[in-house]
Amino acid sequence: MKHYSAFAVAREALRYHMGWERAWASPEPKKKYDVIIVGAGGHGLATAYYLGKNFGITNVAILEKGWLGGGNTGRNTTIIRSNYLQDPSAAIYEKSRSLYETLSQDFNYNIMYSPRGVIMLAQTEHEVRGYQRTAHANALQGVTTEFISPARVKEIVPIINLDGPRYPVLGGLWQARAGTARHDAVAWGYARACSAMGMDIIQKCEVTGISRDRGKVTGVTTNRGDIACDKLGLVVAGHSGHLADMAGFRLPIESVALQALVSEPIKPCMDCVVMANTVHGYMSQSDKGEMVIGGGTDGYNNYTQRGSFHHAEETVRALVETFPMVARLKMLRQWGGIVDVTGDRSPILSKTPVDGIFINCGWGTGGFKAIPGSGWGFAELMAKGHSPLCDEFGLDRFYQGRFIDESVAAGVAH
Amino acid sequence: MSEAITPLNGARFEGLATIEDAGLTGMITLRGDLSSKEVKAAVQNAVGLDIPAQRQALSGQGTAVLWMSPDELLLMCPYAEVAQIIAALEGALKGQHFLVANVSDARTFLHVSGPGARETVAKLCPVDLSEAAFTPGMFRRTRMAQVPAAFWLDEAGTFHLICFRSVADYAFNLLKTSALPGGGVGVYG
Amino acid sequence: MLILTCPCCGVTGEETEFHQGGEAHLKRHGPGASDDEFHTYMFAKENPKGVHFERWRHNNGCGKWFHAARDTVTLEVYGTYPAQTLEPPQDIRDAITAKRPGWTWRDFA
Amino acid sequence: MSTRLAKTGRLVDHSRAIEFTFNGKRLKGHPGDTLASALLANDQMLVGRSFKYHRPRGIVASGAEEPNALVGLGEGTRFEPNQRVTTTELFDGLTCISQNHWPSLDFDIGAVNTHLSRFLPAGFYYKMFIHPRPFWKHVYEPFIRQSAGLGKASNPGDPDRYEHFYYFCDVLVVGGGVAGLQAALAAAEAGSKVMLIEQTAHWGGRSPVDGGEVDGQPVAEWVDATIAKLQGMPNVTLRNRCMGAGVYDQGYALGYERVADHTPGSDAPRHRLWRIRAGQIVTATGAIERPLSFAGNDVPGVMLASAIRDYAVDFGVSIGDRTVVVTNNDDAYRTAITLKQLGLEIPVILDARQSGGGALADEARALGIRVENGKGIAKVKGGKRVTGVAICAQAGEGAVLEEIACDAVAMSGGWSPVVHLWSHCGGKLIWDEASAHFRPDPDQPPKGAKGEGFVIPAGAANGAGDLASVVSDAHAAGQAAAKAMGHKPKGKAPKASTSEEAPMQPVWLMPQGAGIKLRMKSWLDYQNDVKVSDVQLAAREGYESVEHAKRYTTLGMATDQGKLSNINGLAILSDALNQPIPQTGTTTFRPPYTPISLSSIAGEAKGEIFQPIRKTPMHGWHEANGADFEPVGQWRRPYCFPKGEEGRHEAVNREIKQTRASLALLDASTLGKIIVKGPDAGRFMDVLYTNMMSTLKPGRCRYGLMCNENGFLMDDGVVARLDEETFLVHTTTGGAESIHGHMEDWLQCEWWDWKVYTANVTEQYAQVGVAGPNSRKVIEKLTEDDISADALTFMGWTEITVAGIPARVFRISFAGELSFELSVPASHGRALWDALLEAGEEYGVMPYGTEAMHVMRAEKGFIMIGDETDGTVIPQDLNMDWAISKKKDDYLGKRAQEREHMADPNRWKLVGLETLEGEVLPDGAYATAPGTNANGQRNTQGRVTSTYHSPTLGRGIAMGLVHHGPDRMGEVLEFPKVDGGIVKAKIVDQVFYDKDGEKQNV
Repeated sequence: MKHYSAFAVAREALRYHMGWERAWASPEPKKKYDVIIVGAGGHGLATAYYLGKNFGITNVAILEKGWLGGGNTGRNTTIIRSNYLQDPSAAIYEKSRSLYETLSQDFNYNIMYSPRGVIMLAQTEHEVRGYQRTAHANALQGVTTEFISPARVKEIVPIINLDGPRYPVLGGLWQARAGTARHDAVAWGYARACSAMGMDIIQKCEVTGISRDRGKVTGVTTNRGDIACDKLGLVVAGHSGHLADMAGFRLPIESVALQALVSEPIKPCMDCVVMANTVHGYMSQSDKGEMVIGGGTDGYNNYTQRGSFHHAEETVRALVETFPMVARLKMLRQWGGIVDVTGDRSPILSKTPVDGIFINCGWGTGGFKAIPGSGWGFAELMAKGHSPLCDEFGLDRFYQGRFIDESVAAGVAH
Repeated sequence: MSEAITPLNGARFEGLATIEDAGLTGMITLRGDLSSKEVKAAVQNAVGLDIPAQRQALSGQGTAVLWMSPDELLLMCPYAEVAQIIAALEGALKGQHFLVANVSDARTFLHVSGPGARETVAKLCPVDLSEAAFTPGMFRRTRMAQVPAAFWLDEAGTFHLICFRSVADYAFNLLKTSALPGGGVGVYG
Repeated sequence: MLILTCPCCGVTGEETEFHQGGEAHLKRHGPGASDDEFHTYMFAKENPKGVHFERWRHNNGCGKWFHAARDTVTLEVYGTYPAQTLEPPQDIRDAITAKRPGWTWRDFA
Repeated sequence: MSTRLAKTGRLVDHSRAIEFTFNGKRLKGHPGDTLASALLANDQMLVGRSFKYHRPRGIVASGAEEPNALVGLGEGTRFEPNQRVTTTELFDGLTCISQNHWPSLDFDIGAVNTHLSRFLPAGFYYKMFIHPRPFWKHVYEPFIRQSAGLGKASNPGDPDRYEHFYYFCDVLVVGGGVAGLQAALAAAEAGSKVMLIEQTAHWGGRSPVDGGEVDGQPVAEWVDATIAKLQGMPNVTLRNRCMGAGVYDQGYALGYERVADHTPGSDAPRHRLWRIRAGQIVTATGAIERPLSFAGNDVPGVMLASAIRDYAVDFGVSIGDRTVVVTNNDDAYRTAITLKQLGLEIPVILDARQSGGGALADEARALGIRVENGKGIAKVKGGKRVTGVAICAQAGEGAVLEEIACDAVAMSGGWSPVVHLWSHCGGKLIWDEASAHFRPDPDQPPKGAKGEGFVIPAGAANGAGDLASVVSDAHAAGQAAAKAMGHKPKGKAPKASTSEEAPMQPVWLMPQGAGIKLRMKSWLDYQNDVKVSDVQLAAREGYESVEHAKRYTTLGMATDQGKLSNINGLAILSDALNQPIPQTGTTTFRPPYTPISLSSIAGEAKGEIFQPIRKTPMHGWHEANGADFEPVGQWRRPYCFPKGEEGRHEAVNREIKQTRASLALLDASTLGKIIVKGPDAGRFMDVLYTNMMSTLKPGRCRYGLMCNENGFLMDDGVVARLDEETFLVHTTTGGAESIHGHMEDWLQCEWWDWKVYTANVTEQYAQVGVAGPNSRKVIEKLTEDDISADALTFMGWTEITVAGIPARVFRISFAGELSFELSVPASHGRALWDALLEAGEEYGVMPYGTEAMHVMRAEKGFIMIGDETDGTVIPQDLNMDWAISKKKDDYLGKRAQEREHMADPNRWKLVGLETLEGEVLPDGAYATAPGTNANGQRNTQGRVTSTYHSPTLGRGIAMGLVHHGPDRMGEVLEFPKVDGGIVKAKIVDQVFYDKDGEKQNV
């Protein structure tokens, strides 16, 4: 694999960039693999990558019905943070965040991780107490956060309106090492690395059936033929319920549309991510200069990658009030993604009733930030049968009533 | 006894439409079997009006009966008469399964009148308010911007609009903003 | 932006007048039920790509709950009907089969 | 140079001049000008800089598709970045500035990038800036961010007004060109209720420029006549300056009306967002001309042929004195002919087609214009403006045959239907080989609520070519829409002129065999600086999906969303992948069609009506008396009532001391109040609450807990039994609506055969908590009725008249003192409040706020929903088994609480916490346990749920959930603080004050 560097770019420039090779191969599927991962989004690719990197398992195929990174990996608002309340969440998200910090170097592919900091605004007394609780929890979890004063918020985000007529800003939970990354690059970087390890990324390959023999998985049927495997990892976000259906079990999830939008690009005016959960909006500025804005999910099951306009409306309303500066900016583009939401709004990384089938889903609106950690833990789960990062996220918790509820600290999981 | 005060205390705004506090009004929630003769009789004798058809409003002299849902009516009457009308209803419905509650103070009651009335309301409610679609006597419960609201139209083209008391200021300011001069849309009225 | 017709008050209104309340026709499992039954009742959702029977409340309207048969992929609404029923009425099922030959009630895995 | 022509300009009023400024330069234009035409009339060819290389950029187009000419418009609070000059109407006093350059438009340091462009190919940043790690955030990224972005947003707030409007129609027609007009007419004549919207200020679209006849009259006259006819129809609404911004599910569409952009400062709302629900939507959105990809096609002065024609005919502006026309189709000849007839020079028409053009070509030759078939442009000469072109054979590799001096280039690569609105909601496209464009696939329209197609394309937007086919296609579309709405179409389409044109020939690269050096100068996306070579690089590197290529190169991701570049880029990608264009497919079209203001989306919701603020009947008094409010749901409740210089803390302490010592009032009106009535009311209350409620006697109150079906504690409050069949349920402030909904849910959907009615009467009553040793005395001053200890015992209620107002009085206590809650009709709430203040004066009465209430309940060890509970807590955790009836075989949440983890003896349980030093435990602090877990996190054994300074006890008190807490009385726990340090606290009983309840039982 050709090494990327400024020098390489300069050298190629002299030959008008004719010498660059493919970032990842495009092979035909083999008859059998040790492991098949369904879904070449961030989580699927990351799982494959760490299967190879940490466990030497490289006879792996990653099947993607569309184009790699084309699901929620390429549709989210790229926020990376780990200031979660509950231990299991904090563990996997912090693992993820720390992996993100060095991902560009691991890959030799710039995913533009930008630790610009994330503020979650506290706009009611209840939120203040909730975030103070989170700050305490984080301190014991090894996650560096602090609860900051309104004045400090203003310092970090000069364009914010602290005393809006409705919800004054009473403080915020600040994670300085949180930030953003270039979402497509994360998928592409993992894909390039997996391909370099000899794994097969097979795009435009849709799984239409899952074959089992005496309660054990034997392979999958696809539009490009049958492919056998010993282990199968389902990592397909919004379509998990559909895949589980093929494997003959049901999941405690529902699929809904989440919306996001961007403004036209403007010169830098905000150097961190701000989340305002009380008024349902969050915003950051991309390197291109667009204000990247996210909001809530539709209230009903939906597999169209569209959302209803009024949700965008609610979000924009909140942000115009919180950041008067954006009032005269324009919405450039609005889109939706399908997210799978579980009974406790926390993900599922678990064995399944079918031997050899593992499922990674239910990230709801919080998937992108978890990609490396999720891949790391899920790879371990698939390779070794259990993983400290995943053990609390099993399907059994819904039977036992052992939920991992993040909404309790008013921290909506975006 | 002290003087009762409406949340808007007589507020009024004149713009494309006139927005005004409709003043103290008696309002009684009646839940029961609207198809039963007992309820029909009780309402008839309480406010002298029939049971309106689905999503209709029947009005009389200072009284009205509004169809709220398949098992609920809202009776409008003079504020001072609420107690006796409730007594009458409860008397008439004795032995029936019903619920009567005084909600006169739980609501704010507004009038939106003038040529701009339809457009003023159509800026806030996701309802077809064209002359053809929304005619006098119809009663509509819906959303006005961010709060629930209900209204009907009288022959004179005045909207009789009800919201919860606590959001009276919000509702008034919404309507006022919608009726600001210069905001005429030019499709209705 | 969906349009729904409330079978209780007859209003045809936009989504913002309504509130979705999850899957319909769930059998409540109370005390005495097994962990499995209770889990299924609470969490194992159908979440189909296709026909979904769901609960809606006309919260910015008559306040009544009702059921809707809606396609989660095309968003087509096959019909709405009162909540006081244990199964979708025949006319709704017929409307669905007309559009999706071979479809039957409770045909999911 | 570009200049104003005296004779033409059908849209401008030559007789009047208006003034505007560009970068401080005072310039003149005419009413009817767009900012674009006015700038060009002043020979302002250079209007901005590109995104990546900061290349000089001039106006390319004449409409919404313009990628280059974006300016900062207006001043101060009305300043707005990235305004497209081609869609900005000129008004007197308009001021604007160009963007994305430093120090100036003419001399831009950033332009150095253009010389480095060879080193900055597509996706270069993925391959660079990787080491050293910290440099990305602190060195590279800031630099990239600075050079990226376009305009600056410096706006401190928006003084303008915005609004929404809900509108319903049978047929919405988008686009006011000939097609839109005919479609609207056809639908209206069939009896449909029609709305026709047009994004510009003018009707007729391109047709008046291109000419032709409809219904025997010149098209311009037909347009006027048709508009007049439509205006006369009661079932038609017309709107110009109103863009079809987006089509959403089930016939929902957004109309973005720019009501006052051209009259700033008027009393009209600036924008109005039409929220239209249409049965059928006809998209008569026209077509957009494509550029040609040749080296230097981005030099200012190189423009779309149709645009140059528009400026000449509509605004009387000539772009150049010598205009070279380059094309692959006949339409561009119209530009040559028009200019020639205006006396301007056309040195040559370069027709890439070997076979050349048809009738129009002959007409051009007849006018003496030199026409070269099979030729193209090898290279455009010039930097900040065109100075000439080098001609080559299209079939070759770019060998220069001849150089021709010119100051403008009119290019045409064919036309693409505007399919955005068709596609927003899932409409599919098919590739039309003959015209080399995508057009709507009639068999796969977006589907509506009934599964029916609800969008119908019309005219050029549907791929129709000449006027005749446009008119007939539009007529059919209008009739089809009306038919779908159950109306009966009548009448035939009017006749319109046809034109015999030679077939166009796709030309995706000029010349065909252009070498890499030329390809690196052939622009696809002008704003984002994406060139032919970039897309080819993407393909080479495996970014083969159209979405990959788009995201890797940023093709089509600029503010124009690729209106000019998408098809050309697609063709280059397909060629590189050596597959047909349809196989490559398009990227997804997303709303809006062109950017719409965020303020228009927010609509009226700003300032005081941003969100509803709920107010109690006493709110006015609180405001007038300096209440320090806190938001609680949509309510604002007084947190405390500071006096003079007093801070929050002092105020709260004073309020508590006064309550405990004498008398204080709480506005408790926000508490939820729900009536539950019917023969089965008791039965229903028993499943609703964990307690046994059916045994409650009329005249008595009982505190109860409500769980959700998942077992978790959801709400609590005092239930009063009004009579045999009737209960009055009090919920928390936040619970009123949700609990009422919860009740109705179970009554309507599960136990619909039970005879129970509910009514939410929360706002009917103003409720005042009268607390303190003197509370009975003050009420007795205001009533004749007997509320003595014997007449009204603890947890009893009765009806009395107080201050002349009929009231319910509940003898309950949350503060732990003798206290009462008075409930009166809301309209009398303020009167009661005033009467109590007056009567209480002798006891030093004062109001207290939510914080004092919280502290006092904590002193008493009462739980607070939202503090002791957080959605993961069950009553058992709070040692409230006493409130869980053992006699009942069912209540909501009972089964859930039997699950393994819920019944686990290791769950954390509620205790009191007393700091050793008397300090206040930090909110939300955790008690640590030895060791760490499998993920290296510190183990914990409990957490603080409420913590306050108790002025009554003069020390910090707290409650918390602790592992085996109740069994560990006296043990000391360690609570680390976030900022270092540890607070030690002893596990104690949760009741800190008046353990035996003597105070409240007097």
